[in-house]
Amino acid sequence: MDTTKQIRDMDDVVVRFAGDSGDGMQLIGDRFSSSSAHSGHDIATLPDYPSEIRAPAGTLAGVSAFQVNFSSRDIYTPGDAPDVLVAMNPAALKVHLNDLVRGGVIVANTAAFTGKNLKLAKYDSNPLEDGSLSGYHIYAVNMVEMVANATHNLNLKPKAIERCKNFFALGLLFWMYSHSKADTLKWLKKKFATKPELIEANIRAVNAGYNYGSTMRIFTTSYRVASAKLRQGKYRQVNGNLATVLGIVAAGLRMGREIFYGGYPITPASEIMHEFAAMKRYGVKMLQAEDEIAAVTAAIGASYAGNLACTATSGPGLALKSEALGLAIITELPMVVVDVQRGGPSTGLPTKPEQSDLNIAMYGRHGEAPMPVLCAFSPRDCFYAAYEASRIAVKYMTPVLLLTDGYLAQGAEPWRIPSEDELPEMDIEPVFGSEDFFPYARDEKTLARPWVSPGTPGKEHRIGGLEKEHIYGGVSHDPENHQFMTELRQNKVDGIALEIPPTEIFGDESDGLLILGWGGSYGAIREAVIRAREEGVKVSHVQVRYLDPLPPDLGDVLKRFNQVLIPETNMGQFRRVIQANYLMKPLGFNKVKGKPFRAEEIYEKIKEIAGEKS
Amino acid sequence: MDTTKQIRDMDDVVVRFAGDSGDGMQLIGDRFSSSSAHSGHDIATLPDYPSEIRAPAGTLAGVSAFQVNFSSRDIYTPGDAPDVLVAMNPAALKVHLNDLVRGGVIVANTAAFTGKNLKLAKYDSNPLEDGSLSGYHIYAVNMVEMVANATHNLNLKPKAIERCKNFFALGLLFWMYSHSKADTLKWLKKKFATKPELIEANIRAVNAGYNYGSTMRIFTTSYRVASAKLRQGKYRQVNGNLATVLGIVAAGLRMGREIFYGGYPITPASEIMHEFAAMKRYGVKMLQAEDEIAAVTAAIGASYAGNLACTATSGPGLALKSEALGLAIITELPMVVVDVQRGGPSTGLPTKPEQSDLNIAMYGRHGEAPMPVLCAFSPRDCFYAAYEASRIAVKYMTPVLLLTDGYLAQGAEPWRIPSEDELPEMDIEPVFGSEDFFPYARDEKTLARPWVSPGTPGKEHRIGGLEKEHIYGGVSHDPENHQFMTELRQNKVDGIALEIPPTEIFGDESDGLLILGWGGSYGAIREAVIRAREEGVKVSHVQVRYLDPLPPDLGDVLKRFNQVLIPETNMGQFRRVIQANYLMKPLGFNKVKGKPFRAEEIYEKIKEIAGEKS
Amino acid sequence: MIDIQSLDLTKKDFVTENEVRWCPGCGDYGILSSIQKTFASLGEKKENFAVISGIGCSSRFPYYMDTYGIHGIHGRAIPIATGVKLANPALSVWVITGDGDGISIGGNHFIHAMRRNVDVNVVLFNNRIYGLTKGQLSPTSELGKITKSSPFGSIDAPFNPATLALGAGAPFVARSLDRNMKHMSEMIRRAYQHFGATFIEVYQNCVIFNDGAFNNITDKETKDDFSLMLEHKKPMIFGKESSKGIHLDGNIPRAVEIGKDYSIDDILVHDETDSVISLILGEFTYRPDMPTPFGVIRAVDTKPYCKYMLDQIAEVKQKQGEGTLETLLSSGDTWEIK
Amino acid sequence: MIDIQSLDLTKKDFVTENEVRWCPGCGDYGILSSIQKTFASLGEKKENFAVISGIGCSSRFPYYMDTYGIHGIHGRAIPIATGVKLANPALSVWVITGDGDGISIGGNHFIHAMRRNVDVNVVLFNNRIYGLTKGQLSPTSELGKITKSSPFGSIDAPFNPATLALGAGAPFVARSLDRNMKHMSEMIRRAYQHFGATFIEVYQNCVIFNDGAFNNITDKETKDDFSLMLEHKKPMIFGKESSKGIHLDGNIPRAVEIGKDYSIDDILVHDETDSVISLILGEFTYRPDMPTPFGVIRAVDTKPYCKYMLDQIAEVKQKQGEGTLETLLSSGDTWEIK
Ligand SMILES: Cc1ncc(C[n+]2csc(CCOP(=O)(O)OP(=O)(O)O)c2C)c(N)n1
Ligand SMILES: Cc1ncc(C[n+]2csc(CCOP(=O)(O)OP(=O)(O)O)c2C)c(N)n1
Ligand code: SF4
Ligand code: SF4
Ligand SMILES: [Mg+2]
Ligand SMILES: [Mg+2]
Repeated sequence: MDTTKQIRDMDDVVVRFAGDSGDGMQLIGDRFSSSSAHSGHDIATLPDYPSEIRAPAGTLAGVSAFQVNFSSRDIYTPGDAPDVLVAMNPAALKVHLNDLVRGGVIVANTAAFTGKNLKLAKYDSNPLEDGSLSGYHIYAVNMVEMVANATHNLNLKPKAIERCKNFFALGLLFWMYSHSKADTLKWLKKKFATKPELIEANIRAVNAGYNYGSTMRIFTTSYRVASAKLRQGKYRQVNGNLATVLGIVAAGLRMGREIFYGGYPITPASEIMHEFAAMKRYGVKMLQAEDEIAAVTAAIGASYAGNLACTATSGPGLALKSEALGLAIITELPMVVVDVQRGGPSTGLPTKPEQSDLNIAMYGRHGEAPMPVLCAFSPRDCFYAAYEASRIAVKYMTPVLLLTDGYLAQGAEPWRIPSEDELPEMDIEPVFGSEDFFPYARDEKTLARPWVSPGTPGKEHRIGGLEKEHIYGGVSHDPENHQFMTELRQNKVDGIALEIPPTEIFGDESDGLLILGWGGSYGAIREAVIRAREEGVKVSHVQVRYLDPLPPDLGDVLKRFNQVLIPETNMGQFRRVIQANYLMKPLGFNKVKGKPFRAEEIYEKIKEIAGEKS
Repeated sequence: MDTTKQIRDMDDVVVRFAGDSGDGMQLIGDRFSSSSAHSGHDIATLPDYPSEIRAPAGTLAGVSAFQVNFSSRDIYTPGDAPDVLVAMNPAALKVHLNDLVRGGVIVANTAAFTGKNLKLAKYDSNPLEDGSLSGYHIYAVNMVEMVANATHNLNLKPKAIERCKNFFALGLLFWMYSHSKADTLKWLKKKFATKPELIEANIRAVNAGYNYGSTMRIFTTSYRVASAKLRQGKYRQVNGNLATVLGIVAAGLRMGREIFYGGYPITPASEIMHEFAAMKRYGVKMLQAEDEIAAVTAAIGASYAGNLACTATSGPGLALKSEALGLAIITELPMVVVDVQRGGPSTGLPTKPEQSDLNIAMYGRHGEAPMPVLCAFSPRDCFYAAYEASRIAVKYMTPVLLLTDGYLAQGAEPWRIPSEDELPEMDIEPVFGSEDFFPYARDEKTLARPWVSPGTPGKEHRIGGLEKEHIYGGVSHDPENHQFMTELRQNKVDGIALEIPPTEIFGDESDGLLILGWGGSYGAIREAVIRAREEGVKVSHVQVRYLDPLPPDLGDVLKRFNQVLIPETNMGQFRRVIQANYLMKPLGFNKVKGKPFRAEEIYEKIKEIAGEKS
Repeated sequence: MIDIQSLDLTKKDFVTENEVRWCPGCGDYGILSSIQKTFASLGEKKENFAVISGIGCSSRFPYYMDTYGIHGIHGRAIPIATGVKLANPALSVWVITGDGDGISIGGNHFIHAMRRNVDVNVVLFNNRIYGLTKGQLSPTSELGKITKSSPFGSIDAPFNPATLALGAGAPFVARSLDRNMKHMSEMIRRAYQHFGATFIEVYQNCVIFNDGAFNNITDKETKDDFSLMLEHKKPMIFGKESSKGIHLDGNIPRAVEIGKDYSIDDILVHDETDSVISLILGEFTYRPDMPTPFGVIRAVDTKPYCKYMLDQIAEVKQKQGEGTLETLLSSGDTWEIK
Repeated sequence: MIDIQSLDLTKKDFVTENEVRWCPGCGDYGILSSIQKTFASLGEKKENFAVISGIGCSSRFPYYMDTYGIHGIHGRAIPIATGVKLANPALSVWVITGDGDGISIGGNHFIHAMRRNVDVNVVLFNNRIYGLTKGQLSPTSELGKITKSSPFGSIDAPFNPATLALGAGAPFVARSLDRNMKHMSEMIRRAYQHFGATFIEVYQNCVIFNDGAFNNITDKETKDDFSLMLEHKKPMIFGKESSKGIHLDGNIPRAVEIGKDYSIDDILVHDETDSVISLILGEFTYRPDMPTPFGVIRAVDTKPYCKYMLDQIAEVKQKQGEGTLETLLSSGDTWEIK
C-alpha cells in the first residue's frame, strides 16, 4: 500500500502532541521519540504539563503536551515551533496553535470537537470548520470512531475504546514520517503483559492510524527524515534530572565512595530524589528529610562520615540551605548541591524554568563563603556536569553548587553511553599532611584538607562552624588566623581555575559578535549561531560551565570580540558578574517569561545587532 | 587638696578599663563615660567581652574590657589605641598592653599580681617589677588594701571589700581627668537603694581612689579635657542596637502604626529583641519565635495585618530568612529586616564584627528578588537609618534590609535627642488605586500597592508567593505578566534612588583620592581623612547609606576623583558592586580580622597611596 | 461580640471567582464546602476571617475563600498566621495545611504554636501523601508504602498528628473526615468557639496519589467498625450495631464486645478535659485492633497567648503610662548641653 | 560485636586538650564527666563514637570529647547526626543539645528523628534558659519567668520535652540530672544499649542565668519528695521515707500517702514498655502536685531506621544484583548506532 505515497525528504521535524491531561500525550510522545531515536535520528524532547495535578477535563488549564524534535543533523533543542501539532481536543488546539509554524500541519481528533469541549476551550465556533485555520494543513479525523471500527469485535467498553485514541494518532504519525511501528508493538506487548485485551486493542489502534494514513487520499505526502550521522555506540535517552543522578552515582562508583542523598521534594527537582531512591542496588542511601535544611545537614554529616553526599532542590529550597552551606564551606567537606532552577521570586512560577538563581548560588551566603559554582548545558550534559562537580568536590574538599533548570531537567535527548575509560579520571589524591594527623593540614596544590572518616583509629578529631586554626583545626579567635583562613578558602576555590580547560569558541576566534551563555541556553544559542553563520553573520558562541571561578582565559576571550551579548532568562545576573570581573559592558538579552530562549529569538537578536552594525 | 596638682589640657583621651569578667569593668566604664558625657565631652565607647559567658577567673580568656574616648572635639570612634590602661589583673595587662600607645599610662591593681594570677596570665615574672614596661608610666596601687583601709570600720567581708576595688579605680580616674564624682555618688545611692552598706562601701572606694590621686606624690599631673562644643540640647547615650529600636518605634508612632517585632536571639543582635520586649508601654508586640524563619514569617503576617513589622538577626539568621524575604518581596509587604553583621562564614567569629553580609543582603535570594538595602554609620546613626528604613518600607510597600554590625551595635555615643519636628516627615500617602479595590493597583510615583488590613469590610483579598497578576493580584502564569511584574518589582526598588539626596563629599569635590565607605567604617575613615587633610593630603570621603539602589550621582562622583579606595572588613564585596555598576576599578583595602578598622590604619593607607603618587 | 441576627451571610459569600482547581473527586472539595457553609453560620463578619496556608494542594484553599488570606510559603503558614493574629487579635485566624506542609517542613511551627497556645485554628488535611509534588512519602504515610520516593516501600515510621499535637501541649485536638460534612462543620464550629490554639486533623482522600487511603472508615460496610465517634461524657461505643466499646483494662485500652464479658458500665466514658484519656485516644491511629476516634479528643481551657500578650501590654501601660514619641526618645539617662 | 576485655579505656581517653570553658559551677561539667566515664566502660572502641552538637553552651561538648565529632550549626545537630549514622551505621552516634538548640530551632528535627526511629542518641541539657546568648527564654522556661527577652514575665507556655518526644513516637525516653552522676551514667548506658532512637533529658543547672531552677530536686531536704526514681516493674514510690506513691484513680494519676488509705498494692507499677504509663509520667513535669520522674520513662523495641535501610538495600541487591558502573550507565532502554 505504502508504495503509492509521495515521500518528501526533510532535515528535521518538530512534532507536538497535545491533548487533555488524561489523553496520554506524554506516553505517545515518548513512544514517538523512542522510535525516532532507535531509527538513528538525533532527537530532543520536552514535556509540558499543566501546573495543576489534574485540571478538569477539556479545559485550557488541563492541556498536556509533549514535543519531539527529530533530525538528520545534530540538534540542540526540542525545537522552537512545531511543524506538526496533534490536537486531541479543542483546548489543546487553542493553547498550542500560536506556536505552530505558519503553514504547519494540524492533526485533529474531531471526536472531541463537541459543543461542550468547544465551550470549555472558549471557542465560539468550531475552528476546524469556520475557516479560521486556513493558513494550515488540517487533517481532521474522528479518531474514536476509527478505533471503534478497528476494535468492533473485541467487545470493548466505550471508555476503553476512547482510551486507545492516542495510539491511533501515534500510528498516523508513524505513517506520516515513515517510522517503523515494530518497536512500539513490541513495547505494547511488554507493557500490558498481564492485560492481553489492551495489547490487542492498542495494536489495532496503531495499525488503524497507520493504515488510515496510507489509504486516505487526503494525505498526499509523507515525509522522511534521514538518519543522523550519530557517533557509533550504544545509546539511551536521558532527561536532565536522570543524567544528573547518573553522573553522581557514576562518580561515587568511580571513586569508590558510598553515596548518600538527602532530599526533600520540590518541583522540578523531585525526580532527582526519585531516581536516587531507585538506586538501591548501587547501595545509595537516600533520606527523604523533613525539610531542605535537614536534607543538606544530613548530607554534611554523611560527608563527614566519608560518603559522597548530594542534595538537590530548587530555588526556595536553596534559600533554606543557605546557612548550612556556610558550615560545609568552613568545615571543608565535599558535597554536591544541585539547584534545578525555576521561576522566582518566592514560589513564583514553580513549573517554569528560569536562570534566576545565579545570584544566590554565587553570593547567597552570610560571611565570606566562597564555593565553586558549575552549570550544565543540556539534558545529557547534566551527566558530565554532575560527574565533574563530584570530582571537584572531593579533590578540593569543598561543597560544589551545580545549576541546572526545569528545562534541562525535563528535556530528553539520546545519549551515547560512554565507556568506563571515556569518563574523566578521578584524579583525587588523599591528603595526609605531615606525619602527625591534623585535620586542617593542606595539600599544597589543591589546598584540600584530609578527609578522615569516623571509625578510623587514632585520628579522632572535631570540626565545626567556628573559625578554625590553620593546620590544627582547633577553634581560633586569632585575628591573623581568621584573615589567613578567609583568604585560604577563597584561594582554594580560585585555584580550581587552573584546571579549567581553555575556553572553547564556536565560530571565529575573535572579532564580530560573541554570544556568551551559561547553562541551559546552550542549545538555543548554538542553533541560532549556526544559522546566522550560515548566512554569513560574523558571530561566535561561548558557553560557560564554570561560573565560579570563571575560566582564567575568559576575560581575554571576551576582549577579542567587538561586542558581547549575554542572553539569560533573568534580569542580567551573569552580565553583572562579567561587568564586575572584566570592567566591560556586554549587551544583555534578558527574558523573564518562565520559558527558555527559542533559537529563533536569539537568531533575530543576532540579526538585529548585526543589522545595526552594518 | 586638689590645688597642688598640675593640670594639663588635652584634646582627647582614650581610657581602657580591663579586668577579669567578674571585676565590674563594664560598670565603671559606663560610669566614667556617663560622667564624661554629662560634663559635656563628646564620647564614644566600646565594650569588649570575652566570648565565653564566664571564663575561669584570672585567665586570658576571661578578660573583659571597656574603652572610652572622650574629647573636646567631635569624635567618630571609641579610639584606636588607649592612652590609659587600667589593668585590674595580670591577664588584663597581658591582653591589652599591645594596644596601649607608646608612653601611655598603666594603672595596675597590684593586689591581683599574685604568683597564681601571673601564671594564669602566662607571665614568667611580674611585669610591674621586671622592667619590661619601661616605656610606659606605671601607677601600681594595691587597690584592695586601699579599699580595706577606707572601709575598715564597716565590718565588710573580704569578698565584699574586693568587690569595691573597681570603684577605687574609678575614683582615681576621676581625679586624673578632673571629672566630678557627684553624679556617680548619686547613682550609687539609687542603684543600691535597698543595700545601704554597699552604698557606703562603694562611696568610700570612689573617694579613696580620688583622694589617693590627689595626695600621692607619684601623680605629678592630672589632665583636663575641655568640654566639646556640642550642639545645645538634651542628650542621652545610645548604642547601635538601642538606637535601631528607637528608630523603628519612633517611625511606628510617627506613622500611627502598631509595631510588631518577631525575633530569635543571636549575638550581637539579641539586644534589639530585649529592647523591643521592654517597649510594652508603646504597645509593641514582641514574639520570641522558635527560630528565625518563624520570626520573619510572623513579621510578614503582622505586616499583612497592618503593623509596622520588624525582625532583626545576624548572618546565620539572615541566611535562614532568605526564603521568606522572597515572599515579602512578591507580596510587597513593608517590613524592616535588620542584620547586625558578625564574623563569618558559618558560626565564624560570632562575637566579632565584620562587613561580610553585603553579598547576601543584596543577592541572597532565589529568583529575581530585589529589595532596598541600607546601612548605618555609627551607633547613633542607627536611629536615623532604622527610621528611614521604616519610611521607605511603608512608602514603597517593600521589605527593607538594614545592615549594622557588632561594632555599631555595642558601641555607644551621646545622642542629641531630636525634637519631633526635627524627625524626617513620614511622607507616606495611602494608595487606593481606582474606584474598585484591587490589591495590586499602583501608586504612579512610588509603584506602591495598597496596604489594606484584614478586618476592613469589602476589601477581602488574598496574596501569596505565586506570581501575581498586575493590578488584580490573582495568580498568573502569563509569560508577559511575569516579565512585567519582574520589571515592576525592580523598577520600584530602583525608583527609590530618585529620593536619595545628593552624595555628600567630605573634603574636596573632585581630584585626589576618594575614600568610599559604607556602614560602620564611617568613624574610622572620617578621622583618618581629617588627619590626613590636616597634613595637606588631598583626600576626600564619601560614606554610602543607600547600597541598593545606589545614589544616582555616585558614579559621577567617583569618576571625578583620581583614585578611589574602598576600605571594607570583608574581601571586597562593595568593591565588586562598584565595579559591576560603574565599570571602574577602585583600590581595595580589605581586612578580615574580626575587628573594625582603626583610624590609624586608614590614615596609614592614605599616606601610602599619597606617597606612591608623589 | 457577636450579633448573629444582623449578619445575613450564606455559603456563597465565601466563594471567590477563582475556578477551583483540585482534581475531580479530590476530598478537598468537600472540606471547602463545609468550611464555607460553617463560616457563614458563625455570626462572625466576613472581613474578620483570615485564612492562611503554606504550599500544597490543600494550601490552595485561601484562593477559594472570599476572606482575607495568604497563600504563604511551604511550611510557614502557622507563623504567618501567628503574626496576623498578634497584629490584629480581633480576627478569626485559620490555618489550612497539609500533612507535608504542616508537619513535615512545618512541624516545628506546629508544635510551638500548640505549646504557646497561640489563638489560631489549624486545619490539617491529612491525605498521607504529597499531592502537589505528585506523590512522595509524607510523614503520615504508612510503613512499607510504595510512593515515588519509596519505590521499594517506605522505611519511615509515620507520625500520629493528634498524638504529636497532644505531646506538644495542644489544648484542643479534634479529628474529622472530608466526606462527613456535618461532622466537619461541627468541628469547625467547636474550634471557632474554643478560645486558644485549636487543631483539627481531617482525613482527606487524594484520588490521584493515594486513593482509598481511608476506605475502611468511608466504606459503608466497614466504617462503623473502624470509627469511634466521640462525644463528651458519653461512653465510647462503636460498631455497626453499636455493640462494641473501649474498655480500660488497668491502663491498657481494649476494644471489646458489649454484652458478653463487658457491660456498658465497663466502657470508658469520654472526657474532653481529661488529659490521660486524650493521650490514650491519640495512640489508636495506625493500630489495626482499634477504631479511629473522630470528634473532639481534647478540649481544655487555658489562657491563650493573645490574652496574655494584651493583658501584659495593658498592665505595663497602666504602670508606666502610655508611651509617646516624647517619652520614647527621652527615656533613660539624659542630660542637657547648653 | 563487643569485646570488652580487649579495650582498656578510661575516662582520660575521652578527654581532649581543650580547656573546658563553661562557667565555674555549671552543671555541664558533671555531665561531661559522667559521659566520658561511661563511654570508657561501654566496650566500644573510641574511634567508633561520633558526638554531634548544634550551638549553645551545651553544644560546646564535642570539643571536650576525644572522639569524632561535629560542632554544627544551631538546631541542626540531629540531621547532621542522622547523616553520620546513615553513612556509617557502625558508629555510635550521640547528639548533645540544649533546650534552645534541641527543641526551639531544632524542634522539627527532634520530632522527626523520634518518629523515624533513627539510631542516634539524643542527650538534651535542659537548663530552661538560653545560656550562650546570655539569658533569654527557652521553650522550657516557665510561664511568668523574667528573662532578658521577657522583662515583664514570660507569656509562652513551656514544652515538656519528654511528653513531646513521646508524642512524636520516641521508642526510648529517659530523664536524669546533672548532679546525679551515677544515675546519669546508667541512663547513658541504657541509651547505648537500646537499638534505635533514644532521648535523655538532663536537668542542668545554669549558674549564671537560671541558678537554682532545679533546687527542689537537688536540695537534700526536698529532693526525695519531689523526685520519683523509676524502676522497671517496681511500684512508683517516692518521698523521704519512701512513704508516698503514684496511684491511678480510674485514669487520673495521683500522688498518695502509702499506709493510710492506700497500700503498696494500690501503687502503680512502672512498665517501660507500656505506652499509656509513659504518657502519664511524661505529663507530670511542671505539675506542682506531682514528683518529677527520673529514669527510663519508655523503652520499647521497634525496628530502627538504619536496620530498615540496610535490609532494603540488601534485598534489592539480592533481587537486582549488585550494581556496577556498567549496569548503571546501560540501564533503561538502550539502542545501538552502528
Ligand atoms: C521550600 C519548599 N520546599 C518544597 C516545596 C515543594 N512542595 C510544595 S507542596 C509540597 C508538599 C505538599 O504536601 P502536603 O502538604 O501534604 O499537601 P497536599 O498537596 O498533599 O495537599 C512540597 C514538598 C516548596 N514549595 N517549597
Ligand atoms: C541560626 C542561629 N540562630 C541563633 C543563634 C544564636 N544562638 C546560639 S546558642 C543559642 C541558644 C542556646 O540555648 P540552648 O540550646 O538552651 O543552650 P545552652 O546555652 O543553654 O546550653 C542561640 C539562640 C545561632 N548561633 N544561629
Ligand atoms: S493530587 Fe490529590 S490532593 Fe492534590 S488535588 Fe489531586 S486529588 Fe486532591
Ligand atoms: S551560661 Fe549557664 S549553661 Fe552556659 S556555661 Fe555558664 S552556667 Fe553553664
Ligand atoms: Mg498531603
Ligand atoms: Mg539552655
